[in-house]
This record gives sequence, structure tokens and C-alpha cells, in this order.
Amino acid sequence: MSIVLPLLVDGLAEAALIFFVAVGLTLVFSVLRILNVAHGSFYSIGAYVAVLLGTWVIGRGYAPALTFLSMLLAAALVAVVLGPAIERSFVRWTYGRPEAVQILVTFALFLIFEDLQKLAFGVQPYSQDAPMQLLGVSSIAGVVYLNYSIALIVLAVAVAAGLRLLLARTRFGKLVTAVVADREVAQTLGINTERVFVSAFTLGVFLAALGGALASATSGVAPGLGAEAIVLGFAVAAIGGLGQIEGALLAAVIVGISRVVAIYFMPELQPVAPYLVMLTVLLVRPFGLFGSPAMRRL
Amino acid sequence: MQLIPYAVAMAGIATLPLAFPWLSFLFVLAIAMGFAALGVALLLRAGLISIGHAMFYGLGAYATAFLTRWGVTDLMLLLVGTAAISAVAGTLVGAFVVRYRAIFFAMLNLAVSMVFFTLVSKLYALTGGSDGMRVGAPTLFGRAYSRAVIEAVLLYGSLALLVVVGFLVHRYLQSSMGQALSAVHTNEIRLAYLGVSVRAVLLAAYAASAALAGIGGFLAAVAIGHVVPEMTYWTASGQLVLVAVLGGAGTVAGPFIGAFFLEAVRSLAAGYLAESWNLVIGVALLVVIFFLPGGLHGLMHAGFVPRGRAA
Amino acid sequence: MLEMRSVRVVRGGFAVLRDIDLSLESGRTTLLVGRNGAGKTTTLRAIMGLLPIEAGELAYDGADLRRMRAHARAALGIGYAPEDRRLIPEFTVEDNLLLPSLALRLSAKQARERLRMIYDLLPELPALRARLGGHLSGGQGKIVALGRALMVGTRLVLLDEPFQGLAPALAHSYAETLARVRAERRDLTLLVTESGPQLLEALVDVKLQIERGRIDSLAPARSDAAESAP
Amino acid sequence: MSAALLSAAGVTLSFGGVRAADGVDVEVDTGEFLAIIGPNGSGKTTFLNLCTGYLRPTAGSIRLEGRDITGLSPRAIARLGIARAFQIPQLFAEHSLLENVMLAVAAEQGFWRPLRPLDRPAHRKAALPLLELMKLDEHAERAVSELSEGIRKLADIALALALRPKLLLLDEPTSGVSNAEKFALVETLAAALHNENVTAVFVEHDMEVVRSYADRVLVWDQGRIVADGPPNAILSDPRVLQNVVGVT
Repeated sequence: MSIVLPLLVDGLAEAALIFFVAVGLTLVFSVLRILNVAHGSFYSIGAYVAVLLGTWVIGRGYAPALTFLSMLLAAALVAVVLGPAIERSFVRWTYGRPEAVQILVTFALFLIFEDLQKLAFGVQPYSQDAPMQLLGVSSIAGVVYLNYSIALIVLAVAVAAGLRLLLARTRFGKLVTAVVADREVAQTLGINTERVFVSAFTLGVFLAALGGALASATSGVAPGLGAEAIVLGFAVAAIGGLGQIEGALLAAVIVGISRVVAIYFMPELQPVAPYLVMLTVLLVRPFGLFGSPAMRRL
Repeated sequence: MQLIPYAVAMAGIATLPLAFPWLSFLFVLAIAMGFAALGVALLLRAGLISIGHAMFYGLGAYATAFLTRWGVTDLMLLLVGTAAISAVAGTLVGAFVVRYRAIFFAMLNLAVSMVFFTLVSKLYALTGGSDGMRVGAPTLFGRAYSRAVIEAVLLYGSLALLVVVGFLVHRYLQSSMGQALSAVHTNEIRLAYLGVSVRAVLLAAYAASAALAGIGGFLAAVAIGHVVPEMTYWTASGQLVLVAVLGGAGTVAGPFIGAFFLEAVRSLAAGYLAESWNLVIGVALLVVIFFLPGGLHGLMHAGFVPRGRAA
Repeated sequence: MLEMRSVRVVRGGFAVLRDIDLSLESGRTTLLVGRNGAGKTTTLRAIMGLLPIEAGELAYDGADLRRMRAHARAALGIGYAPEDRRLIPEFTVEDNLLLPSLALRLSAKQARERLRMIYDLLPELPALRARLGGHLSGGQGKIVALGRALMVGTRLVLLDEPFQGLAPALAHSYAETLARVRAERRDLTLLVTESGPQLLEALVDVKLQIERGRIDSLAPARSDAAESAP
Repeated sequence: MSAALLSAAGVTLSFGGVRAADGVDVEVDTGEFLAIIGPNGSGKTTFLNLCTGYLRPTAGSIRLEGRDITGLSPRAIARLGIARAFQIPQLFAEHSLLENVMLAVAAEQGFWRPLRPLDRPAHRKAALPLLELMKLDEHAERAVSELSEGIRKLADIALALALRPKLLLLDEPTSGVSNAEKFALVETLAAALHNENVTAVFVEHDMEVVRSYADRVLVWDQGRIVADGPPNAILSDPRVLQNVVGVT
């Protein structure tokens, strides 16, 4: 028991980071109906920018607490700079085209981003530890936890709740819901769908970049981070059911726990856990936990 | 059917290495990748995108490495063995994944391949983990030859294989089973209402595509002499889709054209942009997708290839 | 108020609309009849901006509609009710009705006024306001879709096959509703498509026949149409 | 067991409180040309979907020549001899009309030969007469995406006929076909069915077509069969006229 609990916290903290990727992916998919392979790049770019900003903050001797702000700022920066630009150019071009083309265009973007990151940051790992050190540890019943891990879990739940509120209560959310339900009718009701697409895509980029920024405080940032994030994000999004926010949250938790269980019993195979969960879930529920099929009228 | 450009290309592949021996290796690698991409292209005809076929490519490669470790070194036996192993694996995986369509098909292939990737990279005792495995020196009809001879055998053998297998796949695509692939894409329901098992159509294609990828993996393994887990990582699968579309997924020649193009870019980029050849490939892919809807093959024939259904 | 001149629309390499000339006069009801596939729905969709117009002119009060995207056309007061209702299933009826006011950024006061007007015109609706869009019967859904189109279409409303899928009794009551709207809102311009046009005879001013992507014959439906028009 | 070709007993389908089929009992005899009429949403197409396995009834059973086919897949049912044509023609858009029919012919004659071309003399020999029969031969080499709706409707029926079915179900064969073409189409269709000795059930909105061609009419309303009889009797029933035909 004494080992399971800290592992669980670790697993859930990791799940929280994957959740940020998966929920952005799922959001973009449900609004734009595009599976964005380049989404993982936003995660890793967010991480790099956060480390750069964080080290700058510390290097200038500002209060370490500001690194939390700098992580948020990094995510926002990545979102604002890349989101609209990518959606308006490449992604928009693929609307209404075959899925193979959509996936390949975003895959091409992913390849380009991967190498641009290598060119910009090299291959050596970057890291920052100020945020984690600042929050310290707490011990409950003799077991020590990283407070940062707990903060991540809380933040993920808060983001899920916030997104739900955003979609259910705000004007933007209602417009998004309408566009998801029926793109065409939404236009005839006066909804500027292109603006909704840009906003949703940018929000997705922000969530991925935020995940990366937060991750940069827990582990090193090096090439390959984005590639790993995107496949995990896919798995979690698929388990939850594409387009489902609560589904993504639940799926992230299941994946997190399954990794903990794997670590406990067969640490070598821990990386397989998410995919085995995905295969099992899709075998039983072909459209994911919260997904549902669309039946064609004959 | 215009055979002349193909004949010229074949002659080029056969003779250029005589003048530039280093090309031989590149050509074999390109043909290897072409086989795997051809497998991906078969499924693309049915509108199914596999982001996991590097698994079968890797399976063929690892099967070759294991077989040589266990003393099976004859090239013919290795070819038949790896093709059979991949086909069986394709049938097993296919039985599961061909029930799914669109994004879900793509992601399930991805998931299965990631499981495979993790297994080969983590089962250190068996596969050497991320260090990979050495492939034993191949023999031919029970005799060992020098590396130079083996290289020549590989080049001309893979060319012959390309012709024979290419012809068989061409015939398959003309058959009712092959034509049914695009019928699945355009109207799966009507196909079922004709009493045809859509799953059987797709399963046959999936097994064939796995076997093709496995053959590619076998060629690559023997040519390189070493196999590593990265061969099966999802980005390698993405690259196979890329090669298939780059060349033009509608024909047998397309994926091979794509593969030769990619190898050419890779070796050119290696000189100047060793760290950023992905970038070059990404840009090339975007250019092809944006400006050449029929892929490179379509460019060569300057013919119109339908872009598929615009939803 | 709306003019189509030599409009051509191509779908999948095939000209669905070849040469459409259509002119709607303010305050009139125009009926567009024709078989399935003749181009009725395509005509409405082209007006709404859901399909690109390959050639020809489309003007609304003299402004070139072709340069405006669909949502901007809605903002001009053109409402559209597609054939198959297409309500937002997870919204209540009232939220479905209010969606356009949200999209068009109407003030709360304006939105309330329009909603009240819709409720007055379509007295079936207030009782349904809290029901989910996905939980309505076919007939109810049609009325909500009409209400939603009226919410957007302050000046022009396009109704695609309003009776399609309605049992005869429901179709009659829908036709009566439409007649009431017509009587209350004399300034409203209506363009209605229909394959079985008997139900609308009484309220139609102009009847057009569309055949193979062309509008063939123009015939006034009622001899008194000219006198009753303002 | 009766000698009926198709028999439905107590067939019911309910979802979300709606009964799209509500205890349907009906028998179709060999050689009949049976029309189904009724208002939109009364369950006509649903009945075809139930008979062909696209939908699974929540209660009741459907038999073909006495054999229970309830809950079988569309593929299995097609193999047992029920073919279907659709309201919206379901064709293979990337193939020519001839290739479409040859795929259907191959489905009937033997599909699983990976190295034998689809376009072979035996397949042409079976497909071309069918196209002639449906008066489609001049369009054989054209891509189906270029064909007009009326031609596509006929092509859709040709695909179904290529299976040499015992029973053919047709969903609104004349919808989307102009008045001028309508009777010619049904005439061609009736001749083809007679020629091939096929029993057919067709959903139809045009009462003239029903009156002229059907042997028997089923009137559908709210998931039930409310009248069943010869066209003349049915189409002079005032109740039917008001509820189905919409005459007041």
C-alpha cells in the first residue's frame, strides 16, 4: 500500500499531462474533424519555450514563483503565434479532403516542426526545476509526495471543468456546440464558422503547449518528446471516445492507473499499458468509452 | 499500359550500380521501402490509413534476424519465411482491426505497432533492446558468398522480386477482390448488399499488405545487416503512408517511385542537412500534396488521378 | 429584392444548376416546384452561400451576395430552414431559437423581442421551450426549424420542402401556420420549394418550375396576386 | 408452414419510445409484384431495412421460404436470395457502370479469385444482357458519377438483379425520376422482373404507378399495415385516400 499511493500520484500526474494533449486533440477533432498529428509538436514547443522563459526568469534573479506565470505565458505565446497561422494556412486547406491527405499534411507539419526544434535547440536535453522545488514535498502517513504532482492533478481536473463550463455556458461554447452538431446549419444561423475553427484550434494548441510547459518542470525536454506525446494523446482520446472531454479525462486516469499497475508488476512493459488499454477498450466499445456510432440512413 | 518507362527505370536500376557501386545499397533500401509502402497503398485504396505498418516491416526485419540467429540463412528460405510470418501476423492483427474504419483504423494500427515497438525495444534479453540485433550473413542455396556477391544478388534479386510481386499485385488489383477495395471505400453498404463479405475483402488485403511490408523488412534487414526498434516506431509508419501517397497510391509503381524519391532526398540531404532531412521530406510532401494530387506517379504520366471523394 | 442571373452551380463535375434566373419581390411568396434532383435544394443552398456559384450573379437589394460568406448572408436577414429540420439536438428549443441572436450578437433586448414575436407567431412553441432539440417529433421539429429561420430571416425566409416527412394531417396544420405567418408578416419575402404543391396553393403569389437545373416556366399562381401585392 | 416466399410475423422495432414497426404480419407469394404505400415516416423503408438485415427487429420473425432469417446480416440475407435497390442509388462511384454490374455478377458467380481479372468475358457476358434489359447499354462505359438520377436508379436495380434474387425489394424506384421517364422506367422494370422471374416488393408514392402495375397493395401507417388488397379496391378506399394520398 505504502508504495502504491505515491505511484498512483505519479501516475495521475503523468495522466494529467497526457490529458492536456488528449483534450486539445479531441477538441480540435470534434470541431474541425481533423486528426492533427502536429499536435504533439505544440506540446514539445510549449515545453521548450517554457524552459527558456523559466531559465530567463531565474537567471535574471526574479522570484522563482514567476516561473509558474512563465509556463502559462509560454503556452499562450505558442498558441497565439502558431495556432491561427497553422490553421489558416495548412489546416484550412485540408477541410473536405480525404482523411489520408489531412493526416499527411499534419504529419508533414510534424516532421518540419521536429527538425526546426532540433535546429533551434539542438539535441541535448533542457530542463528547469524551479517550479517543482518551489512547491516542495509533503508527507502523509510517512509517504512523501511531490506537491507539484498534486498540483498537476488538480489543474487537470480544473481544466476539464473549465472546458465543460466554457462549452456549456458561454457564447463561444454554444457556437462551438452548434458547429460540432451541424457545420452547415450553423453558418446559416449567422455563425462565422471559420472564426470558430481558428479559436478552437488555437485553444487546442494552447492546451497542448500548456501540457508541455508543465511537463518541462518534471522531466527533461529533448527531441522525441512530441512524437511520444502525440501517440499517447491519440490513445487517450480514442479510449475516451473522440470529441469527448469527460471521456478524455476518464481515459487519462485509466491510462495513468494502468501504468502504475504495470510499474508495480512488470516495470519493463509500462510503456505498453496505454495501448493495451486502448486495444481492449476499442475491442469492447468500438467508438471509445463515451463515443457513439453514426448510423447511415438508407 | 505503357511499359516503356518502367522498362527504362528497371534498366537504370540494374545498370547504374555498375558504374556507381554505392547506389546498389540505396536501391535495395528503396525497393525494400517500396514494398512496405505498396502494402500501405493497398489499404489506402480501401480508404484505410494504417499508421502502424512499420510494425510488419519491422516484423519482417526481426524475423530475418531471428531466423539467421537460429541458423536459417538461405535467402530464399528467409524470403519465404518472413513473408509467411508477416502474412500470418497480418491475418491475426487484421482480424481485429478491419472491423474499424477511418480514424479508428488508423489509431488501432498505431496502437498495435506501439505495443510491438515497446516489446522489441524492452525485451532486451531477446531482441537486444534499443541496440538492436545483428543479422547473420546470408547464404544462397546452401553456399556462402562474399559480401560483394551477396550485394549483387540482393540488388538483382530484389529487382526480380519487384517485377514478379509487382505483377501479382497488379493482377490482384484488377481482380474482383482488388476492385472491391475501392468499392469498400465508395460504398461499403452496397457491397454487403451484394452478399460480399467486406471483412473478408479487407482481411485478404490486410494480410497481403502485411506480407508485402514483411518482404520489405526482410530486404532491409539483409541489406543493412542490423535491425533496430526504430524501424517499427510510429514515425516510420507515417513515413510509409507518406511514401505511398507521395508516389501515388493508385498504382503498383507509385509506392516504389515514392520510395526512390525519398531515398534520393535522404541521401542528398545527408550531405548538407544531416540534422534536418525530416524537414526536407515534410516540405517535399506538402509540395506534392498541394500541387500534385496524383502523386509523383501522376506527374510522370501527366494523367488525371481522381483525388477521391471530397466530402 | 433578390435577383439570380444565369447562375451556374457545379457539383462533382456535374452542373446541378445550369442557368437559373430568379427574381424575388419583397413581400411575395414564391413557390419553386420540381422533381427530386431538379435543383430546388441546390438553388436555396446557393442563395445561402452553402455552395459555391460557378458563374452568374446573385444580388440582394443590389448588393453582391456572391462576395459574402454564408454567415454574413444570415446577418442580412436571410433565414433558411433546410428540409430535414437539423436542430441542435443538445440544445433546448429556446436555445435553438436563440442561437442566431447569439451568433449575430443581438442585444438581450432585441433577442427577447424577436423571441416573443416568434412565440406569438407560432403559439405551439412556448410549450416546447424547455424540450431538447433531439427529443421532438417530426412535426414539432419542423415548427421549431421554421421559428429558427424566422429568427434569422427578418426579411427573407427560404423553406426547403417544408412538408417533406410530415403526415397529411400535420402537413395541413403546418400549412395553416405558414398562412398565419404570412398574414401577420406582410413584409416578409418567402421562397418555398415543394414537390407536392397542393398545400400551398392559397398562399403562393408566384409559382416557378425548375427542371434539370433550369427554371423553365413562370406562371402566376393566383390571378389576384398582382392586385394583392403592395 | 405456408408456401409464402417471404413471411413476417409480429415484426416489431422500437427505439426511443417510437415504434417504427409495430407487429407487422404479412406474407409475400412467389411471382407477386407488391406495392407498399403510406405517408412519410410510416415505416415503409424500415420494413425493407428489417427484411434485409440492416435493422434487427426487437420482436417477431421474418422467414424466407420458411427459413428464419431474422437478425441475419445484409450479406447473409443477400446470399439467401433477397436483393435490394435503394431510394438513393447505392453505386460504386469510382467504377464505370459496367464495372459496377460486373462486381455484382462476380459476387454471384465467385468472388474470391485474387489473380483473375474482374473484367473478363464471363463477367461481361452476364453483365451486358442485364444492362440491355434495363436499357442501360449505351451508358456501360461511363463513370456512374456522370449519370443522371434516373439512369442511376436503373443501374441500382441492375446491380440487385445481377444477384439473380428470389425476391427484390425496391425503395421508391420512381422517386427522383421525372414524370416523363417514370412510366418508361416502371415498364422496363416490370418487363425485366417478369423476364427474370423475380418476385418484387416496391415502396411507391405515385398512385398512378401503383394502380397500373401492382398486383397487390399494402397500406402502411405508423408502423402497421392498415390495409391490404388489390390496387383498385385499396385506391378507392376513402380512408386511404385521405391519409395516404393526401386528398381531402
